[in-house]
This record gives sequence, structure tokens and C-alpha cells, in this order.
Amino acid sequence: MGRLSVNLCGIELSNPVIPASGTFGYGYEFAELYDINCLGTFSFKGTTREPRFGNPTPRIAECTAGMINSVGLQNPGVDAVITEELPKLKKCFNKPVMANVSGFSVEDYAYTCEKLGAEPQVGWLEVNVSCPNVHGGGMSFGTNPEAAAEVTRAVRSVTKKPIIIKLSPNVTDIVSIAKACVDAGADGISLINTLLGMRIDLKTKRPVIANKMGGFSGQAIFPVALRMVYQVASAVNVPVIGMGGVSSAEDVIEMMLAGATAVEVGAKNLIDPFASRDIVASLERTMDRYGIDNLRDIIGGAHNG
Amino acid sequence: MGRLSVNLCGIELSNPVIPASGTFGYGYEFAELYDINCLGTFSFKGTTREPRFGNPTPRIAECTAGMINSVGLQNPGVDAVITEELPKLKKCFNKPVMANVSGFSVEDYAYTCEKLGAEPQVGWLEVNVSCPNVHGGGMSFGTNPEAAAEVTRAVRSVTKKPIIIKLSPNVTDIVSIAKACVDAGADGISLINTLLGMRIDLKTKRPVIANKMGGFSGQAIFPVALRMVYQVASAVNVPVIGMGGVSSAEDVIEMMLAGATAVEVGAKNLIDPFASRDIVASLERTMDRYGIDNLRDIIGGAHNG
Amino acid sequence: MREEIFCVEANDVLTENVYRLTLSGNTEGIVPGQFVNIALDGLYLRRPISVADAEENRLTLIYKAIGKGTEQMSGLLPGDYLDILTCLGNGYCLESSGDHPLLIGGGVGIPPLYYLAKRLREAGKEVSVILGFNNADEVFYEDEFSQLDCDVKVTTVDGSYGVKGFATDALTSSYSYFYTCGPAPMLKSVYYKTNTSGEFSFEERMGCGFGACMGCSKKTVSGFKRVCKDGPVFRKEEILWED
Amino acid sequence: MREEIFCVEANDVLTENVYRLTLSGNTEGIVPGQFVNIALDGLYLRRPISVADAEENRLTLIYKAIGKGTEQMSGLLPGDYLDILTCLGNGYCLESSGDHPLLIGGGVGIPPLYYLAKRLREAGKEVSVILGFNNADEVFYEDEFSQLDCDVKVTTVDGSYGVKGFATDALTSSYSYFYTCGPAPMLKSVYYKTNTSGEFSFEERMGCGFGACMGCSKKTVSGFKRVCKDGPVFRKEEILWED
Ligand SMILES: Cc1cc2nc3c(=O)[nH]c(=O)nc-3n(C[C@H](O)[C@H](O)[C@H](O)COP(=O)(O)OP(=O)(O)OC[C@H]3O[C@@H](n4cnc5c(N)ncnc54)[C@H](O)[C@@H]3O)c2cc1C
Ligand SMILES: Cc1cc2nc3c(=O)[nH]c(=O)nc-3n(C[C@H](O)[C@H](O)[C@H](O)COP(=O)(O)OP(=O)(O)OC[C@H]3O[C@@H](n4cnc5c(N)ncnc54)[C@H](O)[C@@H]3O)c2cc1C
Ligand SMILES: Cc1cc2nc3c(=O)[nH]c(=O)nc-3n(C[C@H](O)[C@H](O)[C@H](O)COP(=O)(O)O)c2cc1C
Ligand SMILES: Cc1cc2nc3c(=O)[nH]c(=O)nc-3n(C[C@H](O)[C@H](O)[C@H](O)COP(=O)(O)O)c2cc1C
Ligand code: FES
Ligand code: FES
Repeated sequence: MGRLSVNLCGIELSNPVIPASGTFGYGYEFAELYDINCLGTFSFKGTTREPRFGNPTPRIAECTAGMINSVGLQNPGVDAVITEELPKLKKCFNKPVMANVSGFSVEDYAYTCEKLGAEPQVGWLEVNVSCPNVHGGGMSFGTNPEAAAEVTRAVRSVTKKPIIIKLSPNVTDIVSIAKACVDAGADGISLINTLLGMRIDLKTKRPVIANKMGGFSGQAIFPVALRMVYQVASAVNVPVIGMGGVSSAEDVIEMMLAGATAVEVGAKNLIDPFASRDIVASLERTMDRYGIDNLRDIIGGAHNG
Repeated sequence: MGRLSVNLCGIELSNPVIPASGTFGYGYEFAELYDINCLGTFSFKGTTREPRFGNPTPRIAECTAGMINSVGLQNPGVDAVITEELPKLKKCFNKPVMANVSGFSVEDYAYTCEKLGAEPQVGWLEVNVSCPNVHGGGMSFGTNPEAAAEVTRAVRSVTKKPIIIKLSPNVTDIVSIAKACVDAGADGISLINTLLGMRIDLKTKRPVIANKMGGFSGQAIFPVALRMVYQVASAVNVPVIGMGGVSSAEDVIEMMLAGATAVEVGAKNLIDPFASRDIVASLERTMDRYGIDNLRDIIGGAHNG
Repeated sequence: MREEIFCVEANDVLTENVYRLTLSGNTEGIVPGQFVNIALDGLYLRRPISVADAEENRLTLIYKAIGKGTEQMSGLLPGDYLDILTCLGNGYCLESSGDHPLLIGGGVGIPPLYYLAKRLREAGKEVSVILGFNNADEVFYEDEFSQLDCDVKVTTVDGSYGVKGFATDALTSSYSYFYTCGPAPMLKSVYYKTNTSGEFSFEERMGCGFGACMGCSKKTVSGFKRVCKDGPVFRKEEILWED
Repeated sequence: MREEIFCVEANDVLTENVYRLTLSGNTEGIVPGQFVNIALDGLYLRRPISVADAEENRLTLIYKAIGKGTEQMSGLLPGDYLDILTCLGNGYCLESSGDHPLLIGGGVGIPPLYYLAKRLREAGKEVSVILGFNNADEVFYEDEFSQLDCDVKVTTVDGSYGVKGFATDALTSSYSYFYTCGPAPMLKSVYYKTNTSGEFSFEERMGCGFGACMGCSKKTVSGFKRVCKDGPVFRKEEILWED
């Protein structure tokens, strides 16, 4: 076990750096740029039961120190992911991958998790509960402890692989939702997904994003993400994956001090395709600078004393 | 009526730019720097029934494109504000001022609003419901429609001055809270207060802020603020004051297109003491650039079509 | 795709708000129709700009200052450095050109056609070019295309220079294939008024510019495609007009 | 307070990570003990730094590179411009000094004492100075104080230079008043070991630096005070030690 290695729900990661879902495709675009086996793992594009074509364009808006996206979970559907994407990935990535799953009903989630959970390449299921519940008036599963717990129970019953529930930050009380998921059998909690944000174009005087609003992420949201990671890590006894604005090795360490066992890097991959590789490469040097021997030892360190 | 003037709850503002509470003191520090009568008005430091000494230091943490504060509503109490601060202000500001009121019980709010509402210098009462309710388990009044409405009703009954309820963004459903306040008699809605955020010092491995978490504001939060202003403006029929990261005349216009009748400038005043004055000064030129004749005409413009 | 550091050699004014940025740095492998994505200080997203020309160690971009990023670019000075992702997008298919291809460009859609024209001329093709502008003051690169021995026609909407009308109003029927880039209404008009096969270059708001985010999806007859990676060039046969 | 643009004249290395920044620009009205607040590219908050010297059109700051902002400052080059708020804080009360004031400084708490010493010398006072450091490598400004004809003692914690021990270990009883600036433990020790009245300069994390945000409050015997506006200098009699 190196200085960087951490244990995420029973699987050893050589380092805690994980490109976040939706910012790393199914990996192979980045594999053309560098050997992605240097990463702890990565979380692939949010996958749904059926193929989805996503939202109308424009889907992207720039913000100070961040961006808004309204991709709308464009993905080829779970069957194509299994028959096409995973085999391509196998050629360039020899570690367990994190399967990010979205759904619009409890059955969707269970269906997709069962299929992906059965794939040997998949190490963890990261279940994104920020999606609207079509049977629940369109409110996101992730805004309600009971709905989030229901999704958790459903996916728990279809797979033995570790289940990590990925929470939405657009809530009054993130802790109650995290706890409900853990009580329902989650092996880990991932947070945060994007903040709901908006921009208006001064020239056209209309929302920049075709769908008006979208998910705000990038450096700007780091303090909100860190706060939620800190709150949740002190309330649950399962590993927490921290993300939201992480852009440097320093940010990875700050997230781990707040209680994260592993750390995802999202939007930063889009503006700097080598970001995740470079963060991994600079971790040891940054640890030296702050007198950190082992990353494992600092998880939740800011809670002490 | 000039190109910049707007009507805020029955009072004409020469322009919509309002320094936000907590970033402009009681005005006279800035009056030493420039003639603050160029502002639409300003919202003075959150005032409570009793004097408050606030939170331990450090109270400030830097973030990318923003900052965290945990001042903790330090203020001399409503009596001292009336006997000391307002007379000093009178010498340098000849417009109605916005009185920002905080409290820790419904009675606190009513008491303070009644006193400040009786002051002729006070034009509006901006009631900050982000404070913890000491009789309600410490949850903020602003996280619950019923608690926010209760505060609104209480202050409504003690003053005839326009009441503007200032909402916390740390909620799942901002619209339901805004609506509850309007139904309870609010003449306007101000949003957003700060996002709950946190930073950890890598050297000490402890939270930077003595109180661990604090209020995150500044440019970084603009997309979240704009989204909430847009959502609330389309759901209520009273004026909305938009704030959160506003740093330029462009931002003022974007907020107004989202539905704001007036716009507050917060953290930017702290890093650039002339910011509010300069924003007012550049408004007309910026309007010309985007073909805007009259600011009044663009309020909520992004909702059309 | 590669990440490269380029150095500003010149940043010339072509018209009131159109600039030509000449950069030195590694241009290996850049083909006509591709674009680059430029990181700018203080702005989160990179700015995509088509390659107007690429020679050994010299990259030319032509851009219109229309917002924060491009206005910031207009202040770049010789000696400034830029972090740029190069070799983005598919590029035009030169092989399909036939013997006398037609290039139809509108405004700042013209730049990528210059590098294309150069390569087509090198391949011995007879190249016709229609350059559409709003008015005489906006005209740029007429001479540069002429110097490549292309047959150049200029149109202006207000008739203040060249043929009065839109670029498509100057269409003749004597071309083997076409390549076009410009504002969406022009592209649509080209689509309906052309009588051969051809290629269209599209724009879309981009998150990454290299295929990772699905921000720039475009519906085509063969499903959703990424403008940044599967495009920006699409064959006429692939195109689906929505709205 | 004023907002001024200063131009970097020099950025000299004094010790491994302590730098002296010499700036040209309007220094009008700056008194000893005041500080300036510096805007740095890409960083949201300004950085407060004490005035180490102010002459006509020339400002000297001495800073330790300990984090993002100060490390960025260490890369400033002659010709660079800085946006700086000047004349912040109250400053030392020169009138209280008596005839032979003592100045006690620790590390980067020393800089403001230099400007103070200069003014006290100009006023004809006999000035004694104790400069405390951790070790010989960290020593700076001993000569500069000597050149003002101050009586200078240097202490190092490890004894590698001057008197071994803390600054307060070199205290004598022959002073009329004292002025001190340095790390909190040193200030506390000065408080308990001095036998005259005197003044302390404090640090606190700041939002604004000019009295608007209440970010820098400090409990004193006469209630809460803002370190940035009511301080950074506080009289011994005002001080309340919490913890
Ligand atoms: C493949 C491609 C090639 C292009 N080639 C050229 C070229 O050669 N010359 C040229 O002048 N322009 C070109 N553009 C358009 C150019 O990218 C935009 O003008 C530029 O991004 C505007 O940035 P801004 O900061 O000035 O504007 P702002 O409006 O301030 O930009 C805000 C955000 O919107 C994006 N945006 C704004 N307009 C466009 C647009 N038309 N297309 C895509 N994104 C946009 C920006 O990139 C940025 O993310 C091209 C666009 C694409 C997609
Ligand atoms: C009135 C005053 C006068 C000062 N004079 C000097 C001086 O003459 N020379 C000198 O070297 N230093 C001085 N300091 C300390 C100096 O302000 C900090 O070292 C500097 O702000 C650190 O910034 P950074 O970005 O390098 O560190 P970071 O740790 O990256 O800064 C993060 C944030 O914390 C703040 N911060 C960090 N350390 C301190 C500190 N000790 N005091 C206040 N804020 C801090 C920063 O301003 C910034 O907002 C003074 C501080 C104050 C309040
Ligand atoms: C373009 C884009 C697409 C995303 N798609 C997904 C997705 O499919 N599933 C998911 O769980 N999160 C998705 N996210 C959210 C990220 O995984 C991450 O939670 C969020 O962006 C915060 O991290 P960041 O600030 O580092 O980007 C997406 C984010 C972006 C920017
Ligand atoms: C230092 C500081 C103190 C604040 N104090 C108050 C306060 O007393 N009452 C209040 O309603 N809001 C207070 N706020 C919130 C601001 O008024 C504003 O709602 C928030 O900062 C978002 O705007 P901004 O991003 O422009 O700063 C404070 C903000 C800051 C930065
Ligand atoms: S812009 Fe990211 S996939 Fe095209
Ligand atoms: S730092 Fe703002 S009041 Fe002192």
C-alpha cells in the first residue's frame, strides 16, 4: 500500500482521484491522451435504462470560475454501454470502474443497476438520485429522504457490489438524506452533484441554456461541496466521496480532511483534459509540503480537536 | 423619472443599486470615500433587539471568486442604532434607508421592526430570516415556509412600512418559502443571503473559520442567485430584490432580466470600496451597449417569449 | 488533440471588430476545418476558434470581438503566451471536392475556408469562393483568396460592395462540390439552394471541445453527434434541420 | 483610506522567504503602524501588509511568502502595477513615546517598527530595538535599524545569532514606553514582561480592511474593536487576552 492508496468500500484504490461522471465519457477519449490507469478509478457517464438524447442545445453556459451544463443525461442506454462501451474501455483500463446510474423511476434504477452490477469490470455502482421522479410529480429523488431511501433499497436488492448514492446539493438538509440512504443499505455516499444555476444572455435577453436552468459546477462551488462533505462525513459511518470544484491536489487534500475517502474531479477535466492525471502526479509533492505521510491518515482530519 | 429609476414597494429609487446588508456598515464609513447619495439606497448592517458581539475570529475565509464570513450579526442593538447610527447617517445620506433586521424569535423580529419602522429615515424593512430560531431547535426561520410566514405576519402587524423578507438560499424549495411570505403580507422578497460554506486550512488541518462554517458569497454564487431570483420572480407578484455575487453593471442587468426590481451588491464592496458607486456610474453606458432604454422595462425580461 | 503553448506574433485589425491573430508554435497535424480551443486568463471555458491557416510553426486565427473572451483576445500583444488545444474536430474532406469546388463563407465563417482553399489549390483544384458580408466595411480576406488564384465573389447585404444580397444569391451551378461555414440562416439557405453534395461547418456552445461532455450535441440523420468531435463539419446528407 | 496604483520598483530577497517590495506611487498621509491592502490577480481578497517605510512617492513593504498571495507577490517584477488601498488602520501614537522608547519586533512583525523608528529618530528620541528571530538565517534589517542610530539587539531562539532566546528575554528596564509587533505568543509575553505602558500591533483575517465588514473584531476592555480600523495598534490598557 502506497502513500496514496485508500480503501473505497472494500476495493483498494492506488490513489483517491476519480474523474467524475459526465466529464470523462466512458474513458477512452481520455485514454487517447494518457494512460488512464494512473487514476484511482473513474465514474463513467450517467447511464439509464433506455438510450437518451438529452436536452436541446445550447447546453453549456460559462460562469465565473465554473460552468452550467444541461446535457440531460445523454447516453446510449445500459445495453449499449455493456455491449459497446465497456468492451472498448477494457482495452485501455484494467481497474474496476465506477458505474454511474440514473433513472426516472425506482424500477429504472433497479433494472440498470442489476445489469451493470453483473459486469465484472464494474467495481462500484454510483447511483445519481438527482433525477426527477416521473411518478413523484417531477421532484428529484434526491430532495427527499424517503425517496432516496427507496431507490437505495431497490438497488441494494439487485446487486452485491458496493452501492454509493450520489446526492444532490439542492436541499435544505443534506445530512438527513445521507442518513436515510445509509440506513437503507448504501455502502457509501457521493456528493455533491451540481447546484441548480442559471445565466441570461444580455444580448438576446434570454436564458443562455435552452432549458433555462442547468447544473452549476466547477471551482466556484468548492466551499459548498466541502461543507456538505464535512457535514455528511460526521453523520454517517460509510465512506464519503467528495466532489464539487476540485481542481488541484490541494483541493483533494482539503476534501479528505473534511472527511472524503476518495475525491472526484469533474468540470476541471473539461477545461484541462490532463487535469486528473496532473492532480495524481502532484499529490505526493503536495503531501510533502503539508507534512502528510499517508493520505489514509488524513481522512476526516479536520473533525478532530 | 430617469432611465435608471425603479419603484421599490412604492418608493422611487433613482437607480436600482443597493449595497447589501453587512457589507456597508451603517453607511458613514463609505460616506468618507464618496457621496453615497448616488446609490439607490443601502441596506444597513443586520440589526437585532440586543447588542451582539458576534462569533469568535477568524471570521473570514477566502474562496475562489468569493469569501466566507461568520461575523455572526455583530451589531450594537436596535436602540444604539436609533440613537447613534441613524443620526450619524442622516448627515451624509438624505434618502430613505433600508433597515435590515435579524432576530432569534418571532418576538425579536417584531420588536426590532416596530422600533425601526417608526424611524422616519427608514424606508423599508428588510427582514433576514436566515437566523436560527432559538425556540425551534435552532433551524433557521428561512428553511421552513411556516416559520418564515410567521415572522412575516408578526412584523406586518407592527409597521406600515414596506416589508421585504430576505430569504436563505440553503433550501430545497425557495419558491414555496417566498410564496408563504407573500401570502403572509410581505411587500417584497430579497434574495439570496449567503450559501453555507466551509474551508479547511491545509497547514493547521482545521477549519479556517472559528465557527467551522460560514456564509459564502461573492461572484462565485451569482448563477445560483440568478436562478433563485428567476424562480421566485415568476412565482410571486411583489417586487424581488436580487443579490448574490453582483459585481458589475452587467450583473445588475442580468439580475433585472431575471426579475429583480432592484439589485444589492454585497461582498464586492469589501474588496473594492468604490464598487457600488462605480456600478451606478457605468449603468447607462452598459445599457446603451445592450440597447436598453429604460431599466424599468427590462425587469423580468428573460421570462418573456 | 494536443495541448500546446503558442506565442503571439501579431494581432492585426482586419475590420472594425475582426482581428487576425498570428501565433508561433507546434501546428503539426492540423487540417482544414479543424478548430482550436483557447484558454484565456480569468475565463473558465476555453474559446473555440477555427483554424484560418496553419503553416510550419505558424497558426493563423481570425476572430470577431463579440464578447468577453474575444474582446480580451483583441488586447493580446506580441510576446504573450496562450495555452491552446489543437487538432480539434474532424475537418473537411478534401478528397470529396471534385475538380471545381465552391466555398461559401459568411462573416467569421470565412476563416476556415481560407486554409481549405489553400490546400485545395495545392491539390490543383479550381476553387470558386463566395464571401458574404453585411456591408463594405465588414469585408476581409477578398485579396487573400484572390492571391490563391481562387475565383472570388463578394456579396454584401446592403449592396455597398460586390453583389447585393446574401452569399447564396451569388450561387452559380458550375461547381463539383461545396464547403460552407457561416451563420445558421446562411447554412440553411445553402442547404436548400445547392445542387451537389457538400459539407457544412457548425458552431455550438462547448464545454470541452474534445468529445468528453456531450455539451455540443447535434441531431443528425444518423443520431446525435458531437459538433466538437464528430463535427464541426457534417456532410449535407447527414444534416437534420430542427426548428 | 485611498485607492492607489503603485508600480513595482524592486522586489528584493531578504532571507529565504522574506522579501522587500519597493513601490512608487502616492504615499501621502501614511503614518507608522498603518497597513496597506493589496489586490492580487485571481485572488478574491486583498492581502494586508504593514508599511515598512513610506517616503515621498516610495512605499516599502516587507513580507514573508507563506501562502498563495504572498507567494504570488514574490514573483512581482519591476514595472508590474498593483492596486492598493493605503492609509489603513490607526497607526502608532508617536506622542506617547517618551524620550527613550523601546521597539520589540518578532519576524515579519518587525517591518512596521522600521518606519516607526525612523519617525521617532526624526523626533529626536533615543530608540532601542529588540529584533527576535528563530535563527541566524532569518535575520533581516539589523543594519537598517543601526543606520537610524537605534540601539539594536537581535535575539534568536536557537542562539545561532545574537542573544539566545526570545525577544522578551532581551528586555531591559530602561525604556520610557514600548511599541511591539510580532506573533501572538510574543505579544502576550511582552504584555506580561513590560513595566511601562505601550502599544501592540495585531493581525486578524480581514474581509475588507477598512471597517465595513466586522470580520476582524477583537474584544478589548472597551468592547469589540475592528483590528483594521480601530487598530491594528492597541494600547496596553485596552488589551484583553482571551484563550
Ligand atoms: C467550432 C467553432 C469554430 C469557431 N470559429 C470561429 C472563428 O474562426 N472566428 C470567430 O470569430 N468565431 C468563431 N467561433 C465562434 C467563437 O467561438 C465565439 O465567438 C466565441 O466563443 C465568443 O466568445 P466570447 O467570450 O467573446 O463571447 P461571450 O458571449 O462572452 O461567451 C460566453 C460563452 O459563450 C460561448 N459562445 C459565444 N458565442 C459562441 C458561438 N458563436 N459559438 C460557440 N460558442 C459561443 C463562448 O465560447 C463562451 O463560453 C467558432 C465557434 C465554434 C464552435
Ligand atoms: C494588519 C496586518 C499587517 C500585516 N503585515 C504584514 C507584514 O508586514 N509582513 C508580512 O509578511 N505579513 C504581514 N501580515 C500578514 C499577511 O497579511 C499574511 O501573511 C498574508 O495575508 C498571507 O496571505 P497568503 O495568501 O500568502 O496566505 P494564505 O494562507 O493563502 O491566505 C489565505 C487567506 O488568509 C489570510 N491570512 C493568512 N495569514 C494571515 C495573517 N497572518 N494575518 C491576516 N490574514 C492572513 C490571507 O490574507 C487570505 O485572505 C499582516 C497582517 C495584518 C492583518
Ligand atoms: C458536463 C457534465 C455532465 C455531468 N453528467 C453527470 C452524470 O451523468 N451523472 C452524474 O452523477 N453527475 C454528472 N455530472 C456532475 C459531476 O459528476 C459532478 O458531480 C459535479 O459536476 C460537481 O463536480 P465538479 O464541480 O468538479 O464538476 C455532470 C457534470 C458535468 C459538468
Ligand atoms: C461580511 C458580510 C456580512 C453580512 N451580514 C449580513 C447581515 O447582517 N444581514 C443580512 O441580511 N445579510 C448579511 N450578509 C449577506 C449579504 O447581505 C448578501 O445577502 C450576500 O452576501 C450575497 O451577496 P454578495 O454575494 O454580493 O455578497 C452579509 C454578507 C457579508 C459578506
Ligand atoms: S463540447 Fe464537450 S463533447 Fe463537445
Ligand atoms: S476587515 Fe472588515 S471590518 Fe475589519
